[in-house]
Amino acid sequence: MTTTETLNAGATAPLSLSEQERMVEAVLFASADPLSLRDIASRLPEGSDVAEALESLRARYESRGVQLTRVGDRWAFRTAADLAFLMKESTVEQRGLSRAATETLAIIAYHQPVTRTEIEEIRGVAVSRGTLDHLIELDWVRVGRRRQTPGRPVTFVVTENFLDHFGLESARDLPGLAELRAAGLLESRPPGDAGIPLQPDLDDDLIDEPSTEDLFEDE
Amino acid sequence: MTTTETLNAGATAPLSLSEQERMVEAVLFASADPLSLRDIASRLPEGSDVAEALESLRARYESRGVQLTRVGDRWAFRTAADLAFLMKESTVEQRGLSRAATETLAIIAYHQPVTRTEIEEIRGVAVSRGTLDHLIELDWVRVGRRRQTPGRPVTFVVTENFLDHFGLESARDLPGLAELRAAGLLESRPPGDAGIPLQPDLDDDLIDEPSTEDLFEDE
Amino acid sequence: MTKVPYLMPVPDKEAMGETPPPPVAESSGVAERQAEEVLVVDVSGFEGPLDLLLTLSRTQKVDLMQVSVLQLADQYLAFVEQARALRIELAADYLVMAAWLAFLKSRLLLPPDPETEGPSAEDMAAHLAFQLERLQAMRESAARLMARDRLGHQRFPRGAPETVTRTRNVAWQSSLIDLMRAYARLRTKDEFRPYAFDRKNVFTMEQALDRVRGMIGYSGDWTALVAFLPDGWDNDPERVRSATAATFAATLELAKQGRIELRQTETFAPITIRRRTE
Repeated sequence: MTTTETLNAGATAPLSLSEQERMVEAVLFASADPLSLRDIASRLPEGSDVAEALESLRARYESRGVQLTRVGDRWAFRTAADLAFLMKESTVEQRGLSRAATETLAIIAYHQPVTRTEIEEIRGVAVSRGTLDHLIELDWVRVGRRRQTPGRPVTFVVTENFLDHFGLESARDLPGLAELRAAGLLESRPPGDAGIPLQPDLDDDLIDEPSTEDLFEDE
Repeated sequence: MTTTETLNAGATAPLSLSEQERMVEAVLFASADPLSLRDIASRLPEGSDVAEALESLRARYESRGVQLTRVGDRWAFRTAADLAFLMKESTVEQRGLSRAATETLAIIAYHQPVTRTEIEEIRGVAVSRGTLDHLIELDWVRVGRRRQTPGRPVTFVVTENFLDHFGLESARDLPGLAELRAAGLLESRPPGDAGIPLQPDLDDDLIDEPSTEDLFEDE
Repeated sequence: MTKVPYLMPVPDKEAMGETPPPPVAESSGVAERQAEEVLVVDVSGFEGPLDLLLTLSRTQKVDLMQVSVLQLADQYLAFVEQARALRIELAADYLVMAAWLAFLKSRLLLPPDPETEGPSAEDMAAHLAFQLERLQAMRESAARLMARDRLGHQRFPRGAPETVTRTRNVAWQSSLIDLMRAYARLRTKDEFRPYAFDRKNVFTMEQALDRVRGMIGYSGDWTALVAFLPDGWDNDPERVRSATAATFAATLELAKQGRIELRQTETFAPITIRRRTE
């Protein structure tokens, strides 16, 4: 493949190959896009052998941190493949769960297996799809068995990974309400009536099917 | 100048200098803006000697089409100036600076840190707000420390971007700086002269405080 | 009107100090008018009195160090005169400079007065020369600066910088205590709901009224009040209490309306009711 736009022949003195190489190097470096032989030749003085300069330049950069690479029929400098990791800056950011996610997770942990409707009744607000997805993505929650009630809703249960992360042997190890209170987490005075179960247990209204049998089914 | 963030010593196997050089090369090639030693070191494996790698890299590119240039405390690859004629297509058409702007820029560069009043004294005319704004917008000039004189006027200094634009390693490399200083032209008055301010509004205190000591104080 | 060369157009170019003022055209009516027009432009073209002085000093064709300040003062004052004659409005700082130069000139011409305080006329002249030289030096420096190999003009940065991809790995954190707190919050939240009476075991008076009204039509005879209690409200003491109270209140209301009669034979005896007959 030979080059050189024949705009006007032989006006300039022939350039040394190394000088041509420098020129190709500069042109490619400064270009925003990969350049074809023709593009480069149109910038260089007449009589330049761009193909040869490119070959020599490619060899020069062979084992360097950047390499002269061919992209289709165009040429560009690119970071050496083995150094690609330098172009990535990975940071680990510690981020807390949103309140919605924490509450949903707590409900699932304490009441599992629990349907979405039940979660919503306990929280008093709708559970967004994103919240559950997020917990599932974190592998802290997974879909359990379907509830044998009309509509056969899916239930949610916590995972092994959840137990791992929270340092629990089983979901039964979750402290009960009495312990929460003892720990000062329930700061308000104890509710007067029997409305609050100490151990995961659901209101009659919430569960048509008594849930005790399948509590912690997965252990 | 020593380098390497001493975050945590010797966790990784020491890299060969040539490998470090490749990495610095890749990192600098990838960036359009000059990077500081610290920037580079933060991307490289621990224990790398960035300063040495830079020196070796600079020598390697000495006569190439692109060159490793120093800009203040930062480093960048730039095309060799002698190849400018190849780059016509890349040239950004920049609106010419006004005479007031170029003069003001020169005064700031050569007299920095310099107050507005001092600039006005040298030019014998008020500096319009727009002129300084324009230079600041170009990121060639920035506000420096306040002068510890009555009124605590702000001073102006040139930026690293200025150095990069004009191809200067540091403000010390300004053309003709030594001669100007030797001729006493960077002082606010001729040696031993009691001088008369041309600007009627000039504060004596400002002039009495010779600005020579803090020339280029920021280096 | 005398023509002075420095009233001619002054090039306002970056190449300062390189172009001498063009030669004066021979005066004719037209040329004079043109010169006058040009003068207007020129005055605004000067970057202040110091710039004007610098331009004037070039006509002396000497090194700035050797410039004759006296001569310069004359040139400047002539310029100002000329401008006045042409009714050109000069900015105040030009006039201040003119006054100062007139003063300097008189000091330079008179023998030094030993009584005078402050700098000598020679010092003042030297300082003016210094200021001119310094301005000239800055102009040259500016020109040299602009003639350097500038980025984007002669030197170029990498045209296709590779962006550093920042991958941000988020490690989601939650602790057992967070979980417990959240659950505790949920479980105690009921206590803070707006107060509402728990009506589970309450039989309201409205319900009782409806019931008694409905039933009374069928019983013309004295009937015990407890017979009016609804089904399912006669076992649980709490419910019995509520239903009895409500039903009693309902009968009182109906009695008041004159629709029924109540009777109790003795204290704590069962209350019986019957429909009132007109």
